[in-house]
Amino acid sequence: MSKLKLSKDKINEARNYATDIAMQTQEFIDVHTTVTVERTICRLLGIDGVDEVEVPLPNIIVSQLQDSGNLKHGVATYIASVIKNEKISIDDLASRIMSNNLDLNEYAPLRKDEVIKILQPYITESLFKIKQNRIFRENQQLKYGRKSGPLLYVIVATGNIYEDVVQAKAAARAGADVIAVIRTTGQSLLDFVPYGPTTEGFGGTYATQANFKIMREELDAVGDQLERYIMLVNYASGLCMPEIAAMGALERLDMMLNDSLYGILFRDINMKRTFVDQYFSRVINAYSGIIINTGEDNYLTTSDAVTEAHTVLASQFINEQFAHKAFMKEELQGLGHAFEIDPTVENGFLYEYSQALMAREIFPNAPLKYMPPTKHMTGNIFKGQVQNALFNMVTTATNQSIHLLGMLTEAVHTPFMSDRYLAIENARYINTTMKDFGNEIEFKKDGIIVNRAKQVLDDSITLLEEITNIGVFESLERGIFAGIKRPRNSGKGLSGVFKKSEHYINPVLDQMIEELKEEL
Amino acid sequence: MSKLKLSKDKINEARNYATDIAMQTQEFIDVHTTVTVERTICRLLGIDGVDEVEVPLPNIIVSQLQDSGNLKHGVATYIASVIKNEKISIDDLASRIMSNNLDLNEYAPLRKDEVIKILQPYITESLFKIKQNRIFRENQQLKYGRKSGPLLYVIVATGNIYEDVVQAKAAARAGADVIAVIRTTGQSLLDFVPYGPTTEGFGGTYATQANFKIMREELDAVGDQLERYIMLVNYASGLCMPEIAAMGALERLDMMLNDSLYGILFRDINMKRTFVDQYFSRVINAYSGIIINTGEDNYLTTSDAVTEAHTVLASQFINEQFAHKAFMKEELQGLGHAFEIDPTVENGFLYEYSQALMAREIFPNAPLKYMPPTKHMTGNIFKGQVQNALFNMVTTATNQSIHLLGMLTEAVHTPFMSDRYLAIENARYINTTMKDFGNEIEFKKDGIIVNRAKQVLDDSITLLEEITNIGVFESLERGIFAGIKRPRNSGKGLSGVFKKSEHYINPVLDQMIEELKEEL
Amino acid sequence: MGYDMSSKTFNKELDLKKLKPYGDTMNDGKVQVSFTLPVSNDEQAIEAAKELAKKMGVENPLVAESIAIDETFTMFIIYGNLVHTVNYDDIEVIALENDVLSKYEIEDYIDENFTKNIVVVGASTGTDAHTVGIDAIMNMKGFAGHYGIERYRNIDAYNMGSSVENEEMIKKALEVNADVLLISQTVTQKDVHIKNLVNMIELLEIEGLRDRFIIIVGGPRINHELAKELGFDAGFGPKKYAEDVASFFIKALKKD
Amino acid sequence: MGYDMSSKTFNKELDLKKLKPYGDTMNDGKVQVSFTLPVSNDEQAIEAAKELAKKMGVENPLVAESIAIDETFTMFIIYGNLVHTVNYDDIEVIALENDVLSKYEIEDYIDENFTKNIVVVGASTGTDAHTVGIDAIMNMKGFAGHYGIERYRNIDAYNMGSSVENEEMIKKALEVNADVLLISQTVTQKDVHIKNLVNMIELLEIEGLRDRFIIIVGGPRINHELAKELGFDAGFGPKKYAEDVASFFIKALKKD
Ligand code: B12
Ligand code: B12
Ligand SMILES: Cc1ncc(COP(=O)(O)O)c(C=O)c1O
Ligand SMILES: Cc1ncc(COP(=O)(O)O)c(C=O)c1O
Repeated sequence: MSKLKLSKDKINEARNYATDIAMQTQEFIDVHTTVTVERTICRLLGIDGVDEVEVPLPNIIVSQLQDSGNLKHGVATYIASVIKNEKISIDDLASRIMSNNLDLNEYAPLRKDEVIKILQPYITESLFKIKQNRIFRENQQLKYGRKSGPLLYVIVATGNIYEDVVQAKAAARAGADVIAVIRTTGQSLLDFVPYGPTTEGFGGTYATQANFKIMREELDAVGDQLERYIMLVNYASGLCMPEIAAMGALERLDMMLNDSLYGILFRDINMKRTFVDQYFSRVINAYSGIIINTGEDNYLTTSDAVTEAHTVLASQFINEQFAHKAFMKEELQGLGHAFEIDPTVENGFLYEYSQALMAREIFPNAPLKYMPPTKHMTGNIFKGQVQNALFNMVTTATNQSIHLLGMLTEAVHTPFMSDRYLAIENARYINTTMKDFGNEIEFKKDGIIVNRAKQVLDDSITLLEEITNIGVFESLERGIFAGIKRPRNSGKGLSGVFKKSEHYINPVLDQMIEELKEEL
Repeated sequence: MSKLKLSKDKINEARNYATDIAMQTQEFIDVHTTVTVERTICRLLGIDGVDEVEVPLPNIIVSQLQDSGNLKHGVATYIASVIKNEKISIDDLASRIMSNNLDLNEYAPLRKDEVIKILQPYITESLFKIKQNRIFRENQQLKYGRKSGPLLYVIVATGNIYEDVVQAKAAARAGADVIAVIRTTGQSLLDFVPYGPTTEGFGGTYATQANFKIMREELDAVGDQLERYIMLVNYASGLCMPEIAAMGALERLDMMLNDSLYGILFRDINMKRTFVDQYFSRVINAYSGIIINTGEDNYLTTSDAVTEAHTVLASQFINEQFAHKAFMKEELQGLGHAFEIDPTVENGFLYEYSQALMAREIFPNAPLKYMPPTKHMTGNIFKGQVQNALFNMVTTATNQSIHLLGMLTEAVHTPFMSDRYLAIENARYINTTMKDFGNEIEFKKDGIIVNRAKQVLDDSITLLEEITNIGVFESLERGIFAGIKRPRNSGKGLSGVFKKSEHYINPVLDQMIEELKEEL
Repeated sequence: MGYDMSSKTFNKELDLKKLKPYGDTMNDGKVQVSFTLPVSNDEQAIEAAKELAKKMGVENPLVAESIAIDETFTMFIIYGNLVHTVNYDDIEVIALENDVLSKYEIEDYIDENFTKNIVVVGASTGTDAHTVGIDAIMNMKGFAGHYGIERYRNIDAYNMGSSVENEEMIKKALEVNADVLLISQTVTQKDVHIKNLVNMIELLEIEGLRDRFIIIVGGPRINHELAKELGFDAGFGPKKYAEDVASFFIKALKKD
Repeated sequence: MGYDMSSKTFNKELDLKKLKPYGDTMNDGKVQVSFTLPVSNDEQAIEAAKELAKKMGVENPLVAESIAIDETFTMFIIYGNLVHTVNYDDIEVIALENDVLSKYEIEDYIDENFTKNIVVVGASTGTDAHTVGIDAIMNMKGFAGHYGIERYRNIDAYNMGSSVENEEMIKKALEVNADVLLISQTVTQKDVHIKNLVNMIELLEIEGLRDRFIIIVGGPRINHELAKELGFDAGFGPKKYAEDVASFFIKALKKD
C-alpha cells in the first residue's frame, strides 16, 4: 500500500518511457564493441599478468587487433584461431604474447561455432569460479543470516591496501556491514587496470585484482569472527567497466559502482563507449550476483536537490531498464539517490523524506543506495553530526537498503578511523531508537510530503517523455542531467569503440546471457 | 483532533482525581502560613535591604514574630499596627528595624479591615509596579511579535552576573528566546534571599533582586537591537518560593521554575512548608503574568523513563490543578517533562514522541516545558549532538512550547559559550528543516505510539486514584514519585510553618486573588 | 582538506616509546582541536587560531571552520598533525585485577566459601545528592540490564540513599555487622569528593575499624588508582555494574 | 566535569597581547581536543592521553570520554585549559577592503562609469572538475539566494566549466575581449592549486597580458592574502557571492 498515494498508472507510464529509452540505446550497444569489452573477454578466458613495463596482457592483445583494424571481429575468434592453429593452451598463448612472440592478426578468424567449441573449457572454468563465489556468498549469508534494516556502508581510502585493511576491520567490528575501498583519483580515466598489490594511491587505493583479493580474505576473516558476512565494494564505472566487473566477479566482491551516466557526466567519458561497456559489465555483475550501485546521487552535488529531484527519479527509471536489459534481477539493482537539500531550506527534511520514500515505493525490490549529505557539509563537524543524524533518520524510516554513512568530516578529509566510528555509532543509535518509526507513521492527504512525491513523479514523466522523443544521446548533449552537456562525439575513450563485423563473437557474454535467461 | 486517539473520558477521569488531590492539599494550605510567606508580604509592602551582617530586613521582622510565637497572626497586622500607632511610613519602619529600634511584638494586632485600610497604599504601589511590568511585557511582545514555534531556552551559569550577561547576550544574538540564569548550588536551601549584585557563585549565580535587574536591563537592550523580546528566567522553588516570585514580579522576569514537588523530592524540603509556599508564589506568578516551569522532568533522571513515564503525567495533572487553585491561567502553566529514555532502548524515540505528543494533547493550552537528555549524556560530545538532535525533532514535531536546549557537554561542564551556540544551531536547523513535519504525519491505529500513550494515560489514572485515596502527604511518604520517600515531618524548613490564627490576614494575597478572579 | 593525497613518508611502525595520535595511518599524529577566541571572525582571527594551534604542537593546522558565535567571539575547528609523542611503556598506573563473574557464579562462590550471607552497606555520602550511581549497583532492578546486589540470593544489602554523613554510614555498618561498604561520589567540584573520602578513611582509622570492612568507592570520576591512593580497597568508574564490584569483594573477603 | 565551581583567580581582562581561548570566562583558556591512540582502552591509555594533552599545553586535562573504536584503538575526548597565548596585535594579514553593493547598485554603477558591458570569463581550471563554486558565482540562478553575474543586465559572462586549461582560458578571454577572469580552484591536495595558479600568472606575463585583465581566484581554501601572493588581483573564499566579486571588479576596472 502506497503511503504516498502514488498513481500506479503514472509509475507505469514512466517505466514505459524508460523501457523505450533503454531499447533505443540497446540497439546501439548490440552492434558495438570496445577495447575494454575485448580485454574483459581475455581476462575471462584466463589471460592475466603484465609485461615488463606494467602493460597488462589483455591490453597488449587487444592493441594488436586494434592497431590493425581487426578488433571489429572480436578478440575471441583470434584467440581460438591461435589455439587451434598452434595447438597450444591459453597459458602458452599468454607467455608468447609476453615474450613478444605472437601476433594475433596472423591467424584467420574462425566460424562462431568453432570459436565456442575451442574456448568452452576456458569459459567454463571462469564461469565455474564465479558461480562458486556466488554460492559461497549465498551460503555465508544463509549461515550468518541476512540483516533486516539498512546495511551500514562505509568507505576506506588510505591509498594503501594494507592500511585499508586495518581501517576496514575496525569498521566491521564497530558495526559496518559493507566496506567500499575508494579508488585512487584518476583511475576511472585509465584505459587499463593496474596490477598487483599497491600501497600508494591518491585519495584512494588502486582497484587491482590483487588488492581485491587481499581485502576479501581479511573481510572474510573478520566476518567469521563477528559471525556476519561483510560485503566488499569497488568501482566498475570508468574506462574499464567490464574488466573491473570481471575482476570483482572472480574475487567475490559483493557490490560494484556501475553507472555509465556517472562516467559521462562526471568523468567526461564518451557516451558511446561507456554505454557499450556498461552493458557487458552489468551482465557480468548480474551473473556474479553482485549488486550494482548507480550514481544518481551525484546529480544533486551539482544541481539543486529541490528543483532537480525529478532528474534523479528519471535516471533511476532509465538505470532500472538498462539493468533489465543486462538480465539483472531487481534484487541487484542498487539505484542511487541522496540527501542533499540545503539545511536552510524550510521543510527540506520533508522533501528528503518524500523523495526517499518515493524511491522505496517505486522500486520496492531494489536495494536502494542512499547517499549522505556532502555538498552542504562544512568544516563545522558538530553541525555535521546533526546533518548526518537527519539523513540517518530518513534512511531508517523509509527503509533504504544500502546506507552510506555520512562523515562528520566530509568537508575536511578522508575519514579517520574515529570519524568512521562516530558515523557508525550515529547510524546504529538512530536505527535502534527509531526502529519502527517508518511503519508507525502515515501522511496527511494532500500534505507537503504526499504532494511533493506526486510533483516529482509528474516532472520525471515529462522529462522521460522528452528523452524518449529525442533519445538518450541527444538528451545528454542538451545537458538534461545535472545541467552538464556532453557532445556524443567527445569525451574520453571514443577511439576504443568499434562497430562489430558480422563475424563478431563474444562467447563469454553469450553464455552468461544464456544462463541468466534461464534464471529469470 | 487527537492524533493519539486518547479517550476524552479518561483524560477527564484523571483530571478529576487531580482536582480532588489539589483540593485536599489546599485545605491544608489555607490554614497555614510560613516564614517566607510573611517575608514576602514585607517585600510587597516595600521592605527591602539588609543589615550590617547581610541579614535581610524581611527576615529580621519575621524572626521577631516567630521567636515570640506571634507569627500565626501574620506580619501584616503588626506592620499596620506599627504604622498606625507610630504614625510612620513603611520606610521609617524599615529604618527603625535596621537600627534595631523596633519590636513588632509590642504592637497589638488590628482588625482585618483596618489592616487593609492602612496597608492599601503600599499594596497598591507594589501591585501597580507589577501590573506595569506585565503590560510592558505584553506590549513588547505585541511590538515584536510572538514566535510561533518552540521558544529556544538556554541557561547561563558562570556564577558572576556580569559574565552571565556576556553569555546571555551572545546566546540571544545566536537565536535564543529565553535565558535562564542558573542559581548557585545550595541557594534553594537558604531560608533567606541574598542581596545585591554578586560575582561568585557555585555552579550558578545567586538569585538576588539586583542580579535580576541587571540581567533584565541587558536583555531588554539586546532584545531591542534584535527586535525580539528576550525572556528571562529564574528559580522560585526552594525555601523562599514566594519571596523570589515577588522579586521576579518586581523585576519583570518572564518565567520561573516553581514546583514544590521538586523541592520535596530533590531538595528534601519539608512538604508542608513548600506546599504553603508554592501556593502564594503561584498566585504572585499568576498575577505577574509569569509562566511557571514545573519539575517533572527531574523524575526521569532518577527513575526509568520507560517504566515511570506515567508518574510524570500524573504529576502534571496535579501541578495543573495546583496552578488552577492559584488562579493561574493555562497559558502560564509550563508543565515539565523530559526526553530521558536510554538511547539503547529499541524504539525509544517512539516512546518519547508518544509521551511528548500526549502531553501536548492533554494540556493543549499549557506552555509545556520540555527538557533535553541529561542522564544518558556522556563525555562523547559527538554522540551528544545526535541525542540532542533527536530531542529537538520531537520538540518541534510535537510543538512543545519551551524548548530547553541540550548541551553536547552536559556530562562535562556548565555550558561554554560555544556549546550554547552549537545547541542553538542544532535546534534552529531542525526547527527549519522539519518545520511542518508534525502536522504532516499521522499514526497507525493501534501502533506502538498510539498504544504507548494509551498505556501511560491508563497507568497515570491508576496512580492518581491511589493518590486521591491516600492523599498527597501519604503518597510522598510512600515514594510514589521518582522512587523517593519523604516523611511528612522531616525535611528542611518545617520549623517555619505555622497554623494561622483566626486574626490572620495576608492582604496582598487577598487583593491579588480578588483581581485574578475578575480576570478569569 | 579533502582526501589525503600526500605521500606518507614518516615511519609507519607502531613504536610504543613514541606513541602518537592516529588518524588513518600509524604515526600520522592527527588531532582535532576546538576553541573560541574573544575576537571577531576574520582573517586575522584565523591566523591567530593557527598560531595557537602551532604552539600546541599541531603542525600544518587547518582551520576547517571559523564560526562567529557572537560579534566578538569566534569558534575555531582545527585539524592538524601533533608533533608530540609519549612513552607509553613508561606510564604506570595501578589498575584493578578483577576477574568478573556472573551473578550466578558469584552466588555459588559465596555458597562455597562463606557460611553466612555477605552484608553490604551503600550510600551517596557527604553533601552528594546523586543516587542513580549507587542505585545502579545496589537496587533490585539494577541498571542497563545488570541486576543490583539486592537481588543476589546470599547478599544482604542496605542502601542508605543520598547525602549520608560518614559517621552515620559507619554507625549503620556496625549496626548491621557489614562486611563491605560501598560509597558513591558524583559531585567532584572543588575536589569535594576527595575531602569527603579522606575523611571517611580517617574516621575509620581513628576508631580502629579500617580493617573491619572492605571499603569501595565508585562514581563517574573515580578510578582504582585514585581509590587506592586515598586508602580504599578498590575504586570503580563508569560502566561498572554489580557483578564487577561483587566479584571483587567476595574475593577480597575470602583473602581476609 | 560539571558545573564550574572553581573560583576564578586569573586576570579576567581581555589583553590582546596575550590572547587566550575563552570557555565561559575571559582568559580561562578552555580548549577541546580529540584524538585516537593505537592502544587498548584502559587506565594506562587514559593516562597516556592526559600526558599528550599536557604536552600540548593543556593544563588539568579532563578525559571526558575514552571510546574503544577497535580492539587496539581508543578515541579520547579531552577538555582543559590552554597555557599558551598569542599576541593578536602582532598578527598581520592582508585582507580585502571591499564595499559590497547590491546587484542593482552594481548595475547602476556600471551604467554610470562604463560605456559598454563588462565582459567576464570564468572557469574551474587545470584538472579541477568541481564546478559548483564557479557556477555559484556566475550562473543565472546563482546560489543561496544570490543571483550569479550572468543575470546582471550589463555584464556579459562566459562560464567555461570544468577542467579548463590555462591556455584555453586565455584564448577565450582574448576572443571575447574580456575585462575580468574568474578562476575557481577546489582541489588543493599536494598544492595542485598553487602550481596551477602560478602557471596562469606566468603565462599571462610571458604574453604581456597580465595587466589587460582583472584576475580573480576563488574556492573553499582560497583567501585574499594567498591570491595576492600569487599575483592575482583578489581572492575569495567560502560564503562569497556574485555581489562580492562584482563589487570588487567594477571598482578595480574603474581605477585602471
Ligand atoms: C560536489 C563535490 C564533488 C562533485 C563535483 C561536481 C561538480 N560538477 O562540481 C564530484 C562528485 C564530481 C566530485 C569529485 C571529486 N572530488 Co569532490 N567534493 C564535492 C563536495 C561534496 C562539494 C563541493 C561543492 O560543490 N561545494 C559547494 C560550493 C558552492 O562551494 P565552493 O566551491 O566553496 O564555492 C564557494 C566559494 O568557495 C566561492 N568560490 C568558489 N570558486 C570561486 C571562484 C571565484 C572567482 C570566486 C569569486 C569565488 C569562488 O564561492 C562559492 C559560493 O560561496 C566537496 C565536499 C564539501 N562539502 O566541501 C567535495 C570535495 C571538494 N571533493 C574532493 C575530492 C578529493 C574529489 C575527488 C578528487 C575524489 C576522488 N578521489 O576522485 C574528485 C575530483 C575530481 C577532480 N579532478 O576534480 C575533496 C577535495 C579535497 C581537496 N581540498 O583537495 C572534497 C573536500 C571532499 C572530501 N571530503 O575529501 N566532488
Ligand atoms: C541525574 C542528575 C542529577 C539529579 C540527581 C538525582 C538523583 N537522585 O541522583 C539532580 C537533578 C537532583 C541533580 C542535581 C545536581 N547536579 Co546533577 N546530574 C545528573 C546527571 C544528569 C546524571 C547523573 C546520573 O544519574 N548518571 C547515571 C549513573 C548510572 O551513572 P554514575 O553515577 O556514573 O554511576 C555509574 C558508575 O559511575 C558506577 N558507580 C557510581 N557510584 C558507584 C559506587 C560504587 C560503590 C560502585 C562500585 C560503582 C559506582 O556505577 C554506575 C553504573 O555504571 C549528570 C550529568 C551526566 N549526564 O552525567 C549531572 C551532574 C552529575 N550533576 C551535576 C551537578 C553540578 C549537580 C548540582 C550541583 C546542580 C546544581 N547547580 O545545583 C546538583 C547537585 C546537588 C548535590 N548536592 O549533589 C554535575 C556534576 C559536576 C561534578 N562532577 O562535580 C553533572 C555532571 C551535570 C553537569 N553538566 O554539570 N543532578
Ligand atoms: C556510479 C559511480 N561510479 C563511480 C564513482 C567513482 O568514480 P571515480 O573513481 O571516477 O571517482 C562514483 C562516485 O561517486 C559513482 O557514483
Ligand atoms: C522545578 C524546579 N525548580 C528548581 C530547580 C533548581 O533548583 P536548585 O536551585 O535547587 O538546583 C529545578 C532544577 O531542575 C527544577 O526543575
